[in-house]
Amino acid sequence: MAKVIGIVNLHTTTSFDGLTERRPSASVSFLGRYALIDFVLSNMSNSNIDSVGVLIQEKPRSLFKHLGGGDSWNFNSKAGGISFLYNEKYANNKKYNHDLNNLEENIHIIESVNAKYVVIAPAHILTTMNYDDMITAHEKTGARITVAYQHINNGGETFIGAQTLKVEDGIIKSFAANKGVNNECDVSLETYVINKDALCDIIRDAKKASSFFKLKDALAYYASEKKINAYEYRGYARYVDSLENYYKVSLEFLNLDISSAVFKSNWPIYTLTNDTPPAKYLKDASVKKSFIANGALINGTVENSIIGRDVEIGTGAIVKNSIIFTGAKIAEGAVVVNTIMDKRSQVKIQKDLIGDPQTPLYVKEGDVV
Amino acid sequence: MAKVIGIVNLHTTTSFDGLTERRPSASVSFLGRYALIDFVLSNMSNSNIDSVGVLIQEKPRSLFKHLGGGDSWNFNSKAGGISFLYNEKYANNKKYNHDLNNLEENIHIIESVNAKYVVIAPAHILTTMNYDDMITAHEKTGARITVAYQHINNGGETFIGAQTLKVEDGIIKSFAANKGVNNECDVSLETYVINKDALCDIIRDAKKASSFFKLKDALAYYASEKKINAYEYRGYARYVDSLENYYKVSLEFLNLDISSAVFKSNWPIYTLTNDTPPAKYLKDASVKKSFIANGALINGTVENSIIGRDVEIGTGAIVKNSIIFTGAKIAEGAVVVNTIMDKRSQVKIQKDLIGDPQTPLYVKEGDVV
Amino acid sequence: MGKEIVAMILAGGRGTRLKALTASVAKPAVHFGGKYRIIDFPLSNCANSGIDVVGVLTQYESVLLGTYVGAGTKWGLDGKQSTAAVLPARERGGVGATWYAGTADAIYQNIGFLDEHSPEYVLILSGDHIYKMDYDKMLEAHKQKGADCTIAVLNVSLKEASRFGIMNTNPDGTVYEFDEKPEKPKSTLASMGIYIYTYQELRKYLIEDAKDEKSAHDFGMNIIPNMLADNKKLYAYEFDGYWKDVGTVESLWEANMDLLEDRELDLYNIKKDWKIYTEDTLAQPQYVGEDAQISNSIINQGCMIEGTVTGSILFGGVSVGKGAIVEDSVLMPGVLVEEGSVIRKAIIDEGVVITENSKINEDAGEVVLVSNNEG
Amino acid sequence: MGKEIVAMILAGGRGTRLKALTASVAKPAVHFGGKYRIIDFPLSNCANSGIDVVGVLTQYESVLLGTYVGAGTKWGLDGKQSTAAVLPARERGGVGATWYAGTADAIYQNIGFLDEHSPEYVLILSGDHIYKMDYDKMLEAHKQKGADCTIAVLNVSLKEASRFGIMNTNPDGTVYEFDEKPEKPKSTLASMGIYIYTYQELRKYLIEDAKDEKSAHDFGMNIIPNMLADNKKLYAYEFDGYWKDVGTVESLWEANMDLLEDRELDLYNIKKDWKIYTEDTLAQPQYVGEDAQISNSIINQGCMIEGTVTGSILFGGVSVGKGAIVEDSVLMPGVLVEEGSVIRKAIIDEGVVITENSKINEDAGEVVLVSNNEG
Repeated sequence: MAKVIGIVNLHTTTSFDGLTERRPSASVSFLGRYALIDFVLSNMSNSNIDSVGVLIQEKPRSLFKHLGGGDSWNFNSKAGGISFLYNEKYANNKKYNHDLNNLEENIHIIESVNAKYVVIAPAHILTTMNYDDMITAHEKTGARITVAYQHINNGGETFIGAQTLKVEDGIIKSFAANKGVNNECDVSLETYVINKDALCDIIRDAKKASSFFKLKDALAYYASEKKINAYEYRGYARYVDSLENYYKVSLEFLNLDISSAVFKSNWPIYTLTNDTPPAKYLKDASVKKSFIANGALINGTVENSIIGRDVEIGTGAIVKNSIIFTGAKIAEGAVVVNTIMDKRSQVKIQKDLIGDPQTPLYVKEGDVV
Repeated sequence: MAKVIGIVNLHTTTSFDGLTERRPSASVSFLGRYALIDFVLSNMSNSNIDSVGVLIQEKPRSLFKHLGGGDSWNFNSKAGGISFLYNEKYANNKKYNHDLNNLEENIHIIESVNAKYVVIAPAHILTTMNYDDMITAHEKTGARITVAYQHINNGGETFIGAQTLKVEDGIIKSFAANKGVNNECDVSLETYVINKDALCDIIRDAKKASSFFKLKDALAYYASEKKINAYEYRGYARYVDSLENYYKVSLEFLNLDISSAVFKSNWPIYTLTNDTPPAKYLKDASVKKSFIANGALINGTVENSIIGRDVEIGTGAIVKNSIIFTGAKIAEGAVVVNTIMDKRSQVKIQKDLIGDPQTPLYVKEGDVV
Repeated sequence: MGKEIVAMILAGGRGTRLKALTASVAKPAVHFGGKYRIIDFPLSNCANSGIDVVGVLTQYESVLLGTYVGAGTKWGLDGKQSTAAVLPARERGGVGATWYAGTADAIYQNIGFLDEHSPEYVLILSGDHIYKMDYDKMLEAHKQKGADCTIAVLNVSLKEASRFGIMNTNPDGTVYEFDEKPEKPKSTLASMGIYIYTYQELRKYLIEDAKDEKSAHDFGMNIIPNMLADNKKLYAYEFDGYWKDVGTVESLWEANMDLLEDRELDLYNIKKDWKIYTEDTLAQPQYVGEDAQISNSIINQGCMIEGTVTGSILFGGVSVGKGAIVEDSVLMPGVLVEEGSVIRKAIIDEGVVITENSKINEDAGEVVLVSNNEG
Repeated sequence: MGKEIVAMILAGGRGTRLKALTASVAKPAVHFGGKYRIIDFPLSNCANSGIDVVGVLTQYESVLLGTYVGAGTKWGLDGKQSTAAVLPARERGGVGATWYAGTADAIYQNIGFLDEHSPEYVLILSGDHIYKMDYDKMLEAHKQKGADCTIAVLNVSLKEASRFGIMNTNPDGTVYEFDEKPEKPKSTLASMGIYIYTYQELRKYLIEDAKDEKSAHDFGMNIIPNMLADNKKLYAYEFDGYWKDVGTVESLWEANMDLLEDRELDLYNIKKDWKIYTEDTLAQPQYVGEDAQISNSIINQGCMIEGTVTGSILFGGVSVGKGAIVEDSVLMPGVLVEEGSVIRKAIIDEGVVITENSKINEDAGEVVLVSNNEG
């Protein structure tokens, strides 16, 4: 197989309200153990890509902490590794701080790897895509650019604001924005296989059309004149662009039909590991339909929830339809329903936290309520 | 010994012109193998400090790349480690982006370590200080704050703009700025031992005086009312605040009396290691009084210079009084004098680069001349 | 520049009384506590005590143990100035190929390794004890007393004392006699098999002992009696905490159950300063199904629980099917308990499948071990 | 999910003809090329060929080698899916303690390790050869031919052929005969001791061979002849590049000198795709003094040169004093050459001090070895 560079593209407008106040959506905790970015990184690792660059838009601190040297995702072979691509020049300039400028700023890192293809994928669209298969398809068509898409039948509810695309004979004719009008549509997964030289052309040429063009804008602009190949992906895919969607997609995993489509034995999801003891269930624990991370100490009732690392749930406390982040504490007898509790937050005084089933209540990192 | 947190304070106004355009001074290459920050990090490692936080002011990318997980400085014990303290909130606000605000933003990291003392030291003042000795002195006096200083007799030439201090009976009476008027003076090394609770007090109280107060301003403000202990350090110390000083301090190391005061067998200077083969001297090489890093391929004349990793010096080329950074190439027959060539720059066409002995010529990263 | 102290962990033994559990791994590599291997305890104790050069002496089934210890990364012992070195029995220049003949011989054969680090003190540990201990405090005591050898002891009951090597001490803590498993114990201070020696003293005694053809080359049987005979200063250092030598299937089960009873061994590290480090395996978080009932149990990531689990320790990747009951048991990594099965008071070895509706030790008699290996 | 290929590096031997250089380290750990140890070459070849499970079989002086190989970090082999496992001779369950009796026996004793990774193919390597080779290309050839065993061969001169194991081949590349050091060679294709076996085939032959009490348990002497006798498909894979077995002091010196002559072994990796990885030691950059003269030499960091160095290889931490002359020599780590000394055509072992005005091999006769150890 020709050598491939993976690029994780974190340039996005997704926001999870309070959850992304001090971290990018890519660093947001998921299922009590992962960060959202782990999915795309694991796909790259499992697709045998060993040189990965992460295009960082903003708030790099939590990303650096999570990613470290890339060891957790098996990118530490001498031949590869993980690089942080950060556009310091434009970090404070919203309009110019886009993926193409970031790529241009860091072009020597891409040029220094002797690769034929570049795979670009976002962190906020969760998939278990095998990029190796996509590259094989790309090679067969002889196209310079291939875009992955999925056919969905609930476009009125999800992928709102994402790109839809019109495909004819495997070629993309045009892109448009999903305004939620049609349920049946083909949505872009913002996942691309691009010949390295074609990417360099785009980086150079796009600004001739507009200096504000992002990669997806450039592709939409080129679709009419250049051949962009379409690749249909039929596996698990979710668009996580808001706090509501984050909450919904998280709890959906409690349905084993869905989570077992993601947790496949031949497709490990890698993440940063921690020195945490196993979860401990005390005498009064009662847990149903939930994910429980290590280090949790549980002596209350937990239902339909996701409990993160080192969470403590006191005697008689009740937690339902909630997502509790690392190190949060729920005092004895408290009731927490439809709530997201961020890292190290505590329920102490106000013992009834009841959120809306669609729009969960959010408790900030470290806050005590 | 009581447990200690080390803080490397990169909040500074030092600038090395082109060298610090895209990297903080702490990341600037030194002696062909180190980064400036390696000195303070090695001091901490050698002083048995295993929890270190780096207060990042700006341009974090190169720092993250260099520091990685802290393995190179022996901070990877399970008990300690290296943390990046970066103030995302004020990153774009020059007046507010100061060390005390950064410490406040990251206070939970300091609080989470069960330590009694905090050692704070900058990267742009090079020393080989044993902080353990300083802590011992601090403990004896019972002070809550100790400031390290050095007595110098060339204050008209160096430490210009740094703080001077007035010491009476081991107590600091006042701070002032070194305007270069007196050669004989006591200059602050901006290196502090502070009781953890005292530091927390300063972080909380300083903004009551002024929200723009940096740590050194706060200490100067307090000096009249609180007891600040002075600790005299008599070893190697250099103030590296400008391109000229950087050049001067670097070449000074070619004097063995000076470099052997720094490279002591019991005080290793740690740095990130690279998989680079040894330097190779070809048949026409002639090298005198120089440091040569690994991977260099030399077939010309080198005198009184510092040659970085993977530098190539062509047949008959002459390099004098110059600092050549990683991966730079000097073509056959070229003459390079009093020049700093940044990473991967090349002398190809314009074969005579002659800088001023006081103010070296600077060739930018990647540029071809 | 020599190290102040180097630790040597004796990890060469099989531990035959653990039966099938050590058919293909050495005893220090046996799983414990839902996530750990026994050797994590001495290694974490070293890391937490600030000891950064550790030799691990291996002989029986050393591959898994050697790979597991690796460069010491799991315990933060892989720094520029730290090392976890695996020291197998081997062929040496001028000596030839020799197996380790006893605990003292194993250290003797690695005098070269010790000399290289030229420590002032050597800490000798067993790779198969479960406890948290600050060796630094023991070293402080050793230095303060100016001892040649300090032996960690546990105050056991008089009844138990006959099962241990007993240190008979003077009022000042010096040892005047060592009784190996005495019928009529004169003291209740049992040796924990943890020694700090002043290295140059130990080195002399090891070299002497190696020359003695009649010696069993054992610390308890030879080195300590020899030192006592020479009137060397031997001190007993009393340890007051949880300590367990898991020599049998029964005691391994008990030690696991102790974790549920909140005895002194606090895996949850409430004091935040003495973590036990181990390998963190790749796994999804544990999933608890709609019909699950779990209480008083420790369960690791990667498990899938749909039945009833009480009073048990479940390692990573264990599945408990609907209607299955697991009580007072230890389920090693990857055990699959199919629907309707009942398991009581058992240790189920790695990878065992308990097929549908099986009953294991249903009456909860003596602890039962189920394994795919032969003992 | 099994691995496609696992590499096994035979690193157990002493290499007696290297005399004092292997007094306390195994031959694969011997220093080479100013910065490397010999075993860096097969390990880097594995890493660069995309082989990520590597077993290193050790027996003689395995501590330094085991610690050096560690978890494989230096070669990027310490990932979640990659491993460098040190496999010492050891005591095993149901077998007892056994040393490695020959190259084939060493692999036989680690069938358990191989079975665990269940590879389709096994690559057998020596830990003491210096070369760069893409094993992936050899594997491609093995698969394409549908071979049971593929043997890498080097086309040597007819004169040299008598020193090697020679493969006599048919025009299609199949091997019909193996001649160990033939007096009258029929071919010039010398075995490089590099084999790819289809694992299940190899496994059968290893088990058979282990039962044969008369066998020397050696690949060249037993396994290959047995396979030939059974008409198995054995292919010769011709390698065209630099390759050296550094068996003697003389050949070790030659291999070092080859680096200066810009032969095919390109440490400077002009093609940027086949780096040789090794340990990077802590050291300041090398300092070249005012009166130094250096040409045609390879010098590692940490050196301090004030004299004349030509045609030489200097490892880290070497000092050459004023007026000293070092010519055509290899100076191992930490060698100190005091003022006025002359060294010609020599290998100076680690840590040796050449005192003021000494003359070593001044007339540049046969290569000389100077060591603190006895050979």
